[in-house]
Amino acid sequence: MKRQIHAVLSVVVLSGLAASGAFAQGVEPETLSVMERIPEGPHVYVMDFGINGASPIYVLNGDDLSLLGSITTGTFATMKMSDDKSTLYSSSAYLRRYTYGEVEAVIHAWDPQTLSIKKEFTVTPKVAQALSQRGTLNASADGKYLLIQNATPATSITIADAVEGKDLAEIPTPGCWTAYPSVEGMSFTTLCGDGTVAKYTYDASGKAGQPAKSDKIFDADKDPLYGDAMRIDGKLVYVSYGGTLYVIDDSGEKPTLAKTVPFTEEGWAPGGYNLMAYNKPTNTLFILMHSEPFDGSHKAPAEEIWAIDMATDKVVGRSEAHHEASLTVSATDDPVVYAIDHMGGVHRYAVEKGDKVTLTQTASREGVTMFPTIVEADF
Amino acid sequence: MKRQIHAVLSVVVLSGLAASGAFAQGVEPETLSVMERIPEGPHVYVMDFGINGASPIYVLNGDDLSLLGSITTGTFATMKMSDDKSTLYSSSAYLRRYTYGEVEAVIHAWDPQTLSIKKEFTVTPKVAQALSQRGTLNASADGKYLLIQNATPATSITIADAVEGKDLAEIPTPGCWTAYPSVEGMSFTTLCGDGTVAKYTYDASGKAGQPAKSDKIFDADKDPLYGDAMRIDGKLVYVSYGGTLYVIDDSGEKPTLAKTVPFTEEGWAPGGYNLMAYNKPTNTLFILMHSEPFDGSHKAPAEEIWAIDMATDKVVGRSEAHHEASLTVSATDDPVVYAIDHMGGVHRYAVEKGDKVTLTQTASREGVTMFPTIVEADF
Amino acid sequence: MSRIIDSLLKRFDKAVEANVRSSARSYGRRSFLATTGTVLAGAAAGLPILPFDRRANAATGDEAADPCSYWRQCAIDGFVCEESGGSITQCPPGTSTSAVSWVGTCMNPDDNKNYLISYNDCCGKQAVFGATFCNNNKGERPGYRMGLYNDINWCMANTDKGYHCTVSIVMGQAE
Amino acid sequence: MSRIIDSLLKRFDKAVEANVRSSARSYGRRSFLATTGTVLAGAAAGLPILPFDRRANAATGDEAADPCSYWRQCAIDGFVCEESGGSITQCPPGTSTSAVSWVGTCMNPDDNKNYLISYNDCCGKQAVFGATFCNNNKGERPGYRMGLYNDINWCMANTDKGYHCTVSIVMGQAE
Repeated sequence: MKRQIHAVLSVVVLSGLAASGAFAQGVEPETLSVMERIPEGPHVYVMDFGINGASPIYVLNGDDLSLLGSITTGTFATMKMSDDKSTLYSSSAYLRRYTYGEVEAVIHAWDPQTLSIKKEFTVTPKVAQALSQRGTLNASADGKYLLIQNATPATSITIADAVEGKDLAEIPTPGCWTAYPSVEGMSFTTLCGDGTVAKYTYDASGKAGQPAKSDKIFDADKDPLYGDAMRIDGKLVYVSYGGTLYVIDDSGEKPTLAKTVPFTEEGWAPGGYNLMAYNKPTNTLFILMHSEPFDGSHKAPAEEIWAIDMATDKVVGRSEAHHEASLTVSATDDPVVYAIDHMGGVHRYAVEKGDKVTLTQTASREGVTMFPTIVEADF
Repeated sequence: MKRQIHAVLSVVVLSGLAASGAFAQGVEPETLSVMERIPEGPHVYVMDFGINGASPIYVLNGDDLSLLGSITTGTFATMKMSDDKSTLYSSSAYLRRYTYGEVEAVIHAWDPQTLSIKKEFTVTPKVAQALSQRGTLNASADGKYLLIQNATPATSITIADAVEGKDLAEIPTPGCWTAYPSVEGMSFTTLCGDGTVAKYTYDASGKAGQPAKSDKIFDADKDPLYGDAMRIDGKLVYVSYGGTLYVIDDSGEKPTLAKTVPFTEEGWAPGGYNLMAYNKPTNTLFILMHSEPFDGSHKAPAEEIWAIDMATDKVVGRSEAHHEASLTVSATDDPVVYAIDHMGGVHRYAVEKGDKVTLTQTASREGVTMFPTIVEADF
Repeated sequence: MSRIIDSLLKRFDKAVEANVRSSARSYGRRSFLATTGTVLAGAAAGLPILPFDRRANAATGDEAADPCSYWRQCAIDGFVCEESGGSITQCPPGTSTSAVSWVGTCMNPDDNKNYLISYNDCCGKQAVFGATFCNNNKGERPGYRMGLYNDINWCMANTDKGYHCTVSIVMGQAE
Repeated sequence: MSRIIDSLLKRFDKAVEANVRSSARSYGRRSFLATTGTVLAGAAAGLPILPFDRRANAATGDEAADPCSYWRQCAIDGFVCEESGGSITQCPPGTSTSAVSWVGTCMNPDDNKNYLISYNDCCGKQAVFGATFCNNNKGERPGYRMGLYNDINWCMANTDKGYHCTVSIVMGQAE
């Protein structure tokens, strides 16, 4: 069919071509092709959240933030870069009539260098149609399973086989939200509205028994925890609206509160969506902060990015931000921070290490997206 | 299921309610509802063409252009108001993965007052994924059949049963484009690249035999005709890039050229997409015009709207335009013209009748759409 | 061209308006506006934080026209239905009301009482180009308190799940 | 906020740029710009109509950066691939080239010769936010001359029909 069409249209084209000898004099005929991959180097992936229709992921040069390509996912999407940076997972909804009709919830495994599909499969359409966040799509430590947040609005977690590309089972997690995989084994940890942290262990079929619940460790009324969490030194680190880190040891049977780290000062609080980023080589946690907090300001864009030394639990740097609401950091010895602002811009910060940690904006690009929600790097 | 969910969440809500006695003192509890229909009165329908994802239709108050509601169609959509104004038809494509995957071409019959679906059915996915235009979606004079343009890129017309809501048959129309229904009977007329006009007659099963082709009546190289056409006094009126009306009599077996009407003057030419509008009570044709035309300016936004008296074939008015590329006119004795500019704005013009026809902009609203392509009125 | 800009400004500025107020205070109005544009003037000028009565501020022009500032919108996150063909309590024609909703507790400055507000999404059509998007978060919590969570599509339990706009219904006084 | 505006201005101004030039001439630059915004200045300032050599106008700044003005774009209608991750002859990674295309005949000001240009769409992904949309129409015809028609999705014959961006390939000299 395609061959036929080419033939038909060629007639139009060729009949207008001059004798081939003329080619030599002017512009040479060119060949149409597709770029095989984005150029080598550091890359940043910014999701443009689609409330209606597609959620594109824009792929940028990690140095100058120029556009290198894009990936298209469905509505209400989120994404997660695999630990080995070889796969960018996305989860999104496709509505048969775009704004109504049957819903397919689709998991994509993308090649982050060729921007092509490695795997695509559907899971239960119960998948939460929520703003992109780290806790709603995760991979197990060995990369074999995906943990996907559902909401109908009753909450549950889907366990999917990342290798085979199939939905395995649904684990009810009533009153809880997010799922972060344990450091080893087939378990995940979730945050519950009653102030506990629950650990679920699943088997190879994706099924789980009763969770192991922690004691009450936070107060969702007085100082709620964000769903965002970082895995630091084997522990899960959450942050509260008021500015306290909650360090959870979920390595044992039942999660426990290892410690709390109140790190802020009067008049400042964390703010944003995916508001923390942890760099392991420097053992530094970066967090978006705003001043004069009030009830409802917990998603406020950042005025400063604070750096916390996780060895000493001290704030070791406060740098000017540019109204970002989400960020990430590279895994390199010299950390590079990428942060996205509420108005569609992307910001790159170099990090000066030492007793005092300073972030300096080295590149920024405006208008990259309409509604950026989550950012990943591949280095 | 819904009932259950209501029950679950009601607990959250009701537990926080004060004693019912307190209601009397402050704001009374309210009830959630859905508006049954848009307010009575004249309405305008503006399509926001979706290259990716949905093509919304914004429904405006015909007097002040305020927004009254919307309709959502798929990608590459067009629309057509039925002659009796009781149904707004749309044709659009739904891609299973929004930007790739299986395509469904869907015909919707919308209630233009309740903005709800009266009928929805699929037709062959060959439907042309073209910019919204009058010639690619039409209804037969009796309203029983729909004529839908296909392109693969080979061209054909789908005949669909508008009453039963089903695809009947595909009629090959090689080298031709658009389909306008005949005034009576089961025929349509299409414009062909060889300079002819072809008339196809179909039966109740949607099948057609060989077309009746006119003599060569226009030159697609030297002065091509737009696909836009108006039904005026039983004839089909096309316009050329250079500014000549071609009046086609397609009432007989074979279409013939009744006359040509060169109406422009040096330095002026028609421009736009759906660039003509005809008001029957005043027998006036309105057309979008721009100055200093060149090869490629045939879609240029309008600097003026010209009025042509179809009784005398004379230009009887030239009025200032506002960069519009498409327009329509009411069917009322006092014509009201609605035109849409390339930047998303909508303009309303009152028409002063008489020997000299003058359009005066009485309302305009900016930023109604992203990419407006076609406009309809319901009066 | 200004049309598209105005429309988008309107749509997105309101969304970040509540969020940027603290930034504005911190950096000073002038530098802030220099960074983010000029139309936030009214909102960023140090006027009271939500909730406050839209009517009481009628004299201030821009503020009065800002639907995000209306007291009952203290925990809204979405496009307002009154600019989408509906009203503050009515979904636009041809949509359906969300079967589930989230709840806010907002203070009415007229009587200094707290009211429970049900934020329902209207479902089955696309969001309206140019409608104001409000993003206020008083009392908002992550999904572990689902009934207070606003970063999720509340059309999720409907047959037609497309998100259109959000209405705000007074359910009664809070304790 | 200026970020979104700039981006959208960029995206849509280029699309109407060719179209509005004649308007600009007619109404005068000042009043025209007052109506439609300020960023069209370079394009609307009475510079030559397409095609003209982008390189030859390098000194004029804005004009030089306008991909729609490049001579081979005389009949393009779409987002340019060189701002979508590709180049003027290469589709971005992960897309597919359209199996069919439309053709323009554009004059190269370097040698004053006419060339046949194949405009192919790249398919299977969404259009890029902020990419420039060009809408030039030299020699364009309605669908009855399908190979010259540009108001249609040329991904129509591909397996994956989503429209992403457009490349412009020199096929050879025209007679």
